Amino acid sequence: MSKKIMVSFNLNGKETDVIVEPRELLIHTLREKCLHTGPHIGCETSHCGACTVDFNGMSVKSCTVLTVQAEGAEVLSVEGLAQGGELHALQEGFMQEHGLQCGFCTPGMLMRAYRLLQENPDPSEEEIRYWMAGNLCRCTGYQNIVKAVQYAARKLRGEAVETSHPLMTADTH
Amino acid sequence: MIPRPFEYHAPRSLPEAIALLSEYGDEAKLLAGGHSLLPMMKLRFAEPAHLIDLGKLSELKGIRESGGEIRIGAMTTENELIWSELLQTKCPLIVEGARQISDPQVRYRGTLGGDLSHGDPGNDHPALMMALGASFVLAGGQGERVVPADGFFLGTYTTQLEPGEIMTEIRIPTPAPGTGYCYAKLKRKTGDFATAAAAVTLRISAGAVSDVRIALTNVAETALRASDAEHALQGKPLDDATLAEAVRLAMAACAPVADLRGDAEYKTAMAGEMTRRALTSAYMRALH
Amino acid sequence: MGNLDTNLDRLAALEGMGCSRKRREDPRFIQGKGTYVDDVKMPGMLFGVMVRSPYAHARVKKIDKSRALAHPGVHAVLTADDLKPLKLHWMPTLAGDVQAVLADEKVCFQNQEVAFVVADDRYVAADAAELVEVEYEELPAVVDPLTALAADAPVIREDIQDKQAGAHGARKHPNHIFTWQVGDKDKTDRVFDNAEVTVTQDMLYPRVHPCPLETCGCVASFDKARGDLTVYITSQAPHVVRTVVGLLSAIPESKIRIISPDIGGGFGNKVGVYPGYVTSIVASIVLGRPVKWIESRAENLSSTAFARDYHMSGELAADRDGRIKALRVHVTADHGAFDACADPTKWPAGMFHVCTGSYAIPNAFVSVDGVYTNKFPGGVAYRCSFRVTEAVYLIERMVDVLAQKLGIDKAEIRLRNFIRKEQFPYTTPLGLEYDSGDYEPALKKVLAAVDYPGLRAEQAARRADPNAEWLLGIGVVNFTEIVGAGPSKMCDILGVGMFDSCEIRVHPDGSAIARMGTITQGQGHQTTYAQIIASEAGIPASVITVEEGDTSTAPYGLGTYGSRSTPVAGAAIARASRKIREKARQIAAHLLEASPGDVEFDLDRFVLKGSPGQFKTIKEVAWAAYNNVPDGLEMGLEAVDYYDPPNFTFPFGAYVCVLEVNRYTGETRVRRFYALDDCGTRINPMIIEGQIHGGLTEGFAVAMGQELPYDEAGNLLGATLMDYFVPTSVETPHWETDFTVTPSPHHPIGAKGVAESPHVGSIPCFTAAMVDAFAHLGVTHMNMPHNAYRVWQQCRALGLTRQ
Amino acid sequence: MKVVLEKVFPLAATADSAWQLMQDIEAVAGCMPGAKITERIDDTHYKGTITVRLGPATMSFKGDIEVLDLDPAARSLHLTGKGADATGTSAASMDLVAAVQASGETCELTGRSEVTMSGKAASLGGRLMGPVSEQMLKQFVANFAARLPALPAQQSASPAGTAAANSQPPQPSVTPEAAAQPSELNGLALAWAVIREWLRGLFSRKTA
Repeated sequence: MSKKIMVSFNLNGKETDVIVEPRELLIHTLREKCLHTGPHIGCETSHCGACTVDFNGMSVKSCTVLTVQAEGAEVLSVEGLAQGGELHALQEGFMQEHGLQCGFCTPGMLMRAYRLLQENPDPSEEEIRYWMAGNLCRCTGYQNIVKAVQYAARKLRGEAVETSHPLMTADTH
Repeated sequence: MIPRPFEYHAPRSLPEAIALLSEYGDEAKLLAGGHSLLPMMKLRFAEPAHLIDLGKLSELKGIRESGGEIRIGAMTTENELIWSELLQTKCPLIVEGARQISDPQVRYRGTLGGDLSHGDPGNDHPALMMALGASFVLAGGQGERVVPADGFFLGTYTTQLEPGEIMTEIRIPTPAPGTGYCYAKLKRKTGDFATAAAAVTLRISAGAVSDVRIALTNVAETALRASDAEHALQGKPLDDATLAEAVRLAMAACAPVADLRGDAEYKTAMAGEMTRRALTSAYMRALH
Repeated sequence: MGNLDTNLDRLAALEGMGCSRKRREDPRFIQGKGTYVDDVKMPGMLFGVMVRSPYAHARVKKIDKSRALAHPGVHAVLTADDLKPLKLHWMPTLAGDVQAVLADEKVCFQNQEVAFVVADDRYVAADAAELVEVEYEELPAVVDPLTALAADAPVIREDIQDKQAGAHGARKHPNHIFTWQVGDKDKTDRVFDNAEVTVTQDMLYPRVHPCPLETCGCVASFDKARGDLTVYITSQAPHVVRTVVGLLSAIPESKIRIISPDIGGGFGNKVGVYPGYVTSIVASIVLGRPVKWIESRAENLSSTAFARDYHMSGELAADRDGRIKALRVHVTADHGAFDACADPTKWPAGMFHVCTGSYAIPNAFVSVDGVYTNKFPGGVAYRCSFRVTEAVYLIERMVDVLAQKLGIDKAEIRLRNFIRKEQFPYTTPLGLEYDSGDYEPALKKVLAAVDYPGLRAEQAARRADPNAEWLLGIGVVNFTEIVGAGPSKMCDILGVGMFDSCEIRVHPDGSAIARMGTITQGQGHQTTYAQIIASEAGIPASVITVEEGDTSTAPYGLGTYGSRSTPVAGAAIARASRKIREKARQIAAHLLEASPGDVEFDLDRFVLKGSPGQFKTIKEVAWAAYNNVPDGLEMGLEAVDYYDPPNFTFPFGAYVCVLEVNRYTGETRVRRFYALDDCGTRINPMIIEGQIHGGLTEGFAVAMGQELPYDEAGNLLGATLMDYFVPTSVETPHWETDFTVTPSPHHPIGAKGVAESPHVGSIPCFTAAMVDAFAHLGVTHMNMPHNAYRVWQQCRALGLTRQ
Repeated sequence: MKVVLEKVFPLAATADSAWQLMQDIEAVAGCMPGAKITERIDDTHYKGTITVRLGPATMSFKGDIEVLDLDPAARSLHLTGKGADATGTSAASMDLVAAVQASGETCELTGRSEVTMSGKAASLGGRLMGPVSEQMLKQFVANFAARLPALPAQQSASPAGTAAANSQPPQPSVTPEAAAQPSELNGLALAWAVIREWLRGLFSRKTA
């Protein structure tokens, strides 16, 4: 076993130190050391995108990033998406437009869409489908995910949106 | 899906990286985007004792133009290529090609230099670079050398990169205004390698094709230059007959390996179809 | 009784059946706070990985685990020899066969479980698994089921080599599992002998995999002090798992707690009991520590539960007008190395005998031969009821083949053969009684919506143009599903009847908790079940908590698969709610000082007949139930219902697919897909539409790309998400949905179930459209998957490619 | 995954010298590309390894070699090799029948090989077995020819040159140990193909 290394990065706004073997994958560190189990493992070959987190302003598949590569990085996971008790517009959108079913792909979808909307605040359906193609979903057929992203885009642009879900605040169960 | 243990090195400068590479030699592997090497290590087909991460070498990033050349740092990512206004205006073929590579998350990590150094005939940049007449800057202990893309790829996973060398920059003669271009790729789904793909650049002078370059992806041991097809087109108008002849010659150059994407016959035929598509749309683009 | 507006407000406040209530599951999922099995972390938890066979068929000569055991951090390495004393090296399957938990002297499929390594964490376990040295002696493999019964075929299952009969009757060969026959053979044969027209068509429904995004896994924790076993597990049927574990371990079920937490999709993959579960439980008992096992994607695609793999041969007899007189079918079913098929005990081919479809076919005979091959076991219902996808595929293909032979339009021939509305309940020649249906209006609605005549005209023009690069194909399908297994007189699993259950407790404040024997895997039970209770018992859905998946709290149920939740558990919920309502009526009458006959239920209250101003709300009644009930009535407000359905339900639908095919490359693009579904009473339209989108997308994946190809030595090729086709948002078509409503007469609320219909119906529709693109050139059938390579081969055979 | 190949190669040596060499099992086994005898159990049973390196990938098979038949009359040799890789996830076996026939001055080597792959290797790289076993047979002959005392004034007609692009013509040698080096190089050359396909099949991702 090779010697362990201390790695410091910012996770959802919080300075985080972990001690890992160089071979440890970021997804395992997030899930098992940081206890952030939102990012999921669906394929381990960087096809499914369930492990997607925002990493220094990029959407990355954390199953294919070494934790040691995260030294000094800014990492945002789905757990950090809601701010000050307020759900992110994307989280609202997914609930409002029925953009999820089993929920397993959802954290990855949300984090990918989060970065997409930073880069393109008004994406067409075609653009959403193209720029979300790194995330697999087996339940929804993507149609409502597209709607959910469009909903969030509208809301983030300050346009009116219908919010009929009664549980639109963070942490309600 | 767990890699074997290894030592990790994150050099801060190119000389440091080269020093590490020569120090550990065979035992060391370079880590760029990691989307070929890490999966390989997770399946334990690869077990380098030392991993040298080029991620901190900012000097290997960036896209600029100087002296009629577009110069791209080897660690420039696919998305950076796609979003580059310089490339969109002066070398749109790279943008069109990069957009067809893998998926968005992988394009944030995957790098141009990594794609080329890997020497996989399924990668898309080798053909794109051949079609653009690019050359590569290779840095090693003995200094720098510049080699043309054409001839750089020796076999599957073998290139002219010597042990201890790192690809640092890609140089592309800025395409003349009015150059027609196209990358036509047939794949089973997003994220797949090409069943076959064709990269084309050409110009039209006096109604005839000139300066045409055709390169093919994933239909031989390496990316392939379809020289015979190019010669057949040179100085001719792109009518049905010349197009058919060029396609025939491009197919003749193919020697694909059968896999779940199809047998050799299908892949060869698809190389022909992609060549036809790429030539046709490059021609249309050159006209307008 | 109050003015209209206030009634509407009260109705809205209930959020009952028929409204698109937003999902109560969502808040935890969109915040990353779901709890899936791999999220479960227990103190002292260890991690287990499987050592698997590289060979499809081989003797295990020697296993040396000394190097693995010596590896730091390794706690145990289990092999068959360790399980033998516990009699756990083999386990019963759902189909009456046995399956090796860990290879006992030989392996019968590639990646079969050989040893189980338990270590501190998954990193150490992965390192140690490589150190287990297994010596094999390779044996010839049987990959093609059509050759499995050859006289000289290698014997796969030496453990039962001499058994003359299996769970489903006589075996005629060591690799033969069963022959299952339904219908009147002689009568059917006679009709064929005298038929004006007959057609025959062979077709392969390839081996595919449900591939949920979450793979299978578990966390087993045996508490030595208490003697309790707790297992968190990815199961669509936790109660059945508890019974199986009880049988295997001899631990009383009262000491076993099976918990299906959030499940990341099932689609049939999570019905079975897999070796990894058993070895984890054994390891936990032996080591006295929790043990987690999570399979990798490659393990999932190569060892836990395939679907389909039916080699089908169909025949139709008809008159010259295309009126079908008889259907004859033979199937060779490839069950892999162990018969672990998820089917009701009595029916080794599930409900394949629904294969007469939506048509009034007077005579039919079906014969199915199940065989062993050196492939991994399974045969689960991949987003469908047991073998219904295969059955619907067969009949819909055969009807098209007949239409082409007779030159009759493919929609017209269906209209001519439909079972008519007045014929329901309709008993098929294969013995099923369809509850209700109204096929003709459904099909006509769809044909009008897509301008079917216009499409055919466009197709004719396209066919007339020799330079057309894109061929146009139009698929028409009118399917009938059979779901809601099922009547216990016909359906049981391991002897347990396939009823389902519901238990409702109304609290003093009028809120309630309801528990069921099913388990949601994305269907939204927490949302929709509450809607049923709201409508039936007048308790607002917003104050109803729905709980499933914990065998220590939920009533016994058979679980969620085969679209049985709404048809079976849904009925139990409605009936339990009505029991609540009736007790509430007595309490309300008592409070109103009237007789129960004089109060009537109105949405959320009981009103004194004739005096609308006098009423007691359910909320008021709930409080009274705990302090003021009429003499002789028990306190409290609770109800339990175990529902054994009198029959299956038969949802149906009409689909049209418009497909374009590139003759030079084999590329296809779905131009339009219009899906009309009739699932009876609709509980939540939003969720129904979501289920249909998902089913259509999985159908698209199966038809256009999914396959598990084997080489002749039994090596599974392409078991990664690189090769195994799971479409992304780019490949997935845009779906158009529509509906009609034909309630089930025997279901308490008339609901039939929906989630699987779009999968069952869309797959033959894609094939129909694909074949239709080439029909004018004499093509009657093309086997799936319709990927570009295979389609191009068809084009080349027809001389359509560039020569 | 099984591939059967049969080929005839002209050798620039006399039938007797070829047969002489063929009876030296360790030398013959050493001719198997990338293979190396590690232990001699008896006249007909040996243990050996084959190690393959390609770019970032490495794979190492170890297993048994058995001589099934050595027929002086027909001047033919029949041997099999079976092995598993270090991780126990893949296995490979080869059945080789080699025979020498005189043809005038020189002779012909007839080779029949049957290569079978199982497990991860076959699942992910099996489609390349055809070309690979062809390479294997050619290089077996190339190495074999290289070990023969060449006839004067005449270069070996063995197809060494047709071996994979980067392989070097093996140097003539009499001792297996010395010969192991070039033969392993050839092993690399051909094993390339297999591993390349694993990588391609497995790792959708371009860009290292």
